[in-house]
Amino acid sequence: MYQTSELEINMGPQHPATHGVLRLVLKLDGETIVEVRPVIGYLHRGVEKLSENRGYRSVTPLTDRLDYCAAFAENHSYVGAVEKLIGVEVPPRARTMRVVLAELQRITSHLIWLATHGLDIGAMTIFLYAFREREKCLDLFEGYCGARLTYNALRIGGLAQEFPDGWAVELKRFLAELPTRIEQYETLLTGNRIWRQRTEGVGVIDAQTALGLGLTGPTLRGSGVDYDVRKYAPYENYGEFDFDIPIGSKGDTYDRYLIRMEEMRQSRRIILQALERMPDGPILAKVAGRIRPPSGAEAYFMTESPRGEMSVYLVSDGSDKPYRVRFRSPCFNNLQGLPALSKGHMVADVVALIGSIDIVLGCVDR
Amino acid sequence: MSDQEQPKPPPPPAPAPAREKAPDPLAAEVPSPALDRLRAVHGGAVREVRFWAGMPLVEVGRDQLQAVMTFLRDDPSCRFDHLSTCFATDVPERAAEPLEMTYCLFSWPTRQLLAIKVRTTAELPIPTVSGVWPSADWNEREAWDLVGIRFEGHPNLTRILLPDDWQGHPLRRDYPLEGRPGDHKVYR
Amino acid sequence: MEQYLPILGMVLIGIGLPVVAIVFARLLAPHRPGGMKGEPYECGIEATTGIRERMSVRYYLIAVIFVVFDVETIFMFPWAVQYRVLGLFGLVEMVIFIAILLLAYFYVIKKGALKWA
Amino acid sequence: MGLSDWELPPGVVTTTVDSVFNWARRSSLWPMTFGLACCAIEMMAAGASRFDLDRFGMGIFRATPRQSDLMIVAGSVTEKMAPLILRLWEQMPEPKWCMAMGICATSGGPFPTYSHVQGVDRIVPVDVYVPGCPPRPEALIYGLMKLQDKIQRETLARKRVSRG
Repeated sequence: MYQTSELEINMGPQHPATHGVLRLVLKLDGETIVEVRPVIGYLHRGVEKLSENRGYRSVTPLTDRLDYCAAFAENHSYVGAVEKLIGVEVPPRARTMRVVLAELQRITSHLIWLATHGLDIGAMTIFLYAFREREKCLDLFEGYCGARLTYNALRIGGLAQEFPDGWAVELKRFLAELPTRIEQYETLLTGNRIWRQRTEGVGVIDAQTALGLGLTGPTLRGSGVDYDVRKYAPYENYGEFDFDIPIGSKGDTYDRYLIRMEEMRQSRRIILQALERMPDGPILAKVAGRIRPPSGAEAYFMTESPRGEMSVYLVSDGSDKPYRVRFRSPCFNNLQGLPALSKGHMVADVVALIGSIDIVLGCVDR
Repeated sequence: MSDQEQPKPPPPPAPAPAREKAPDPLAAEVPSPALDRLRAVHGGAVREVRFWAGMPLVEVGRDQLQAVMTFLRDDPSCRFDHLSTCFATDVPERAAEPLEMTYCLFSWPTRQLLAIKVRTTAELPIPTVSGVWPSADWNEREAWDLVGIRFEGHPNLTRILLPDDWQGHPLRRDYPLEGRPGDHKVYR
Repeated sequence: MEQYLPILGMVLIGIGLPVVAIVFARLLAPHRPGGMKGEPYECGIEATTGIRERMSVRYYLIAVIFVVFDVETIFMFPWAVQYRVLGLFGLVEMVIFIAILLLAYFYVIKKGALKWA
Repeated sequence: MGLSDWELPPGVVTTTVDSVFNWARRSSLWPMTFGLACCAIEMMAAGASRFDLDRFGMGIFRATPRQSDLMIVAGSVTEKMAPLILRLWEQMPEPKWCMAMGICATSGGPFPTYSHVQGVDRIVPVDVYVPGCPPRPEALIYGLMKLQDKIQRETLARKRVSRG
């Protein structure tokens, strides 16, 4: 027919739908995408170099600012790595409290994912609804550790402080009304024809390519692979609670949406079980004042953050500063899969895809 | 492996303790079927094995890296289908091969964790692993960008995190934290 | 003569508003062109391709089809306002009008002008 | 040929015109969506239903610099992002204001590293600095109110000292 020249356009760092400073160089033939080239690094603050110049304990505040939508998960993976490095045994009460806070963080992070994912596709009300619930979660976190976003609530060997009294009651009240809220979102979206047309069949990826690309978390589980660090490499005491891992069938954006909605319900189940079986006892193990692991010691601790497998690799050289800290970020690999996901789709589908792989640029660029 | 191998510390030797310290329980050897399979099939490639906190750290020769990695992914008893991450470290104390690349593998089906290390210099390129796991593509670009390890056969080895006209590799030990004079440009 | 006054008033307002807005804006608003302000905006990046890029013809097709059906709805307004007065005659007239455009709509769908890929 | 270029002598005429202009500009400051890092999440929370920036007429986050009057630099500014911020600032029509939200934008914050610009005022002239890491939505709203006071004090008459 007729041959039009390919338009190369920047879905640049300053864009309402790129969830931060991500730049996509799109090569377009009309509306259809010929090629997507993500350009990252606009938020590279050199945290890994910075944490090589600090003591083991003072790196934790930096980890809040990496994945700022799920700061607790980042804290958890770093503190877990240090505990594994120096072989500290976390008391059982602290472990259960960590599970409660980690799952509450998953709900909070999925709420902001739902808000921005819906807003990108055009559902304005879901943005305001999800933020209303998220404010309640932030009040709970603020009640516990005083900060809305950057908690720094963990200490090497346990937790900073006990749950304030009345906090668990407040948490139970929030969890009691959560299912009705999730129903509200689902009535808005799941049956909505526009939502289904924008998400079904968009960004289909099969299990094999997803595994090869190192995708993890709901992005991988959308393709029917039930890999979840909480089940396959259980840490803290996830083994004691029974919860199931939702997996998708077709591996498209609609499956990933259903998975994350189901994960919120599963997180609620875990928190309720954890609150019942909360053992009492100390919440902080005895750890030496100056942490000086022997040189040549290396540890790798994997956790399941709301976005995927988030892990930290620590190398020690005998001094009290980590010799090398590596933050394995789920969004880095999930974003690497974006070109494979968006082959042959239209520009509007890339917007839905960025929301579907749920990336946070602080965690990508470190 | 009857006698307990004294773990040779690659980074700077810790101040020699006055009396011979009992080997740290964390460095105890952990039975790892994948490691035994690897030793059986690719014994030649394995240079040195250490353990810490239950994770085997295996140093592998640079040339056999490709073969070892394909074996680890395809061998039915290892099945490392997930390259969790691979990153570079600058260890200037070892003047012979200062740069070190660590590949962190996790096998979902067999639930095993394994760290493979390869040592090289700034000039000697390491064969790329993005053929075995496509997820290594960006990790290796970041290793080139921040530490300056070259990768042979990499589809697009350019800077990924720093601006394209950046000079130097920040994660080198001699690179100052707050940046060299030319890094911060003046706008106003 | 009087019944034409409201129309005159509406025309005056219709023309007056934009003229007043533009003139006052030109007179009173600060006007400092220059620097990178003139460059095309591309999410903060220097624009590599110019603005006058050859666009695919599909955009034009969809735009024209939209205009056709938009004008159709505009023609419905006077009928909707005087619905009672026009009565059956107006209804039949409008049904014919809509039927013709519906025919055009199915023709457009069959020709696949709306399908993008 | 803006009114401020008319070199009007300060007097009763300009003060009344000032109050009308400043009232109009102050009560509909359209911010540009320019979230860089964690502060962007707090900016979204400020724009959402609980802290609601719409009460100040600022709820409409414009995506393009062409239609926005206020650039809230919310988050860390890196060397790679610096020329872009300058271009976006230049592409905004006058009158425009800039607000540095969070200590990363104010002075480099917790990241004294090679790739981090130690404060966005090295790139663009900043009108209001909001401390905090991230600042709470209330702090952001307080900063915006401070900016409104600053706009209220601006004058179109001949400037005694030229604005930078």
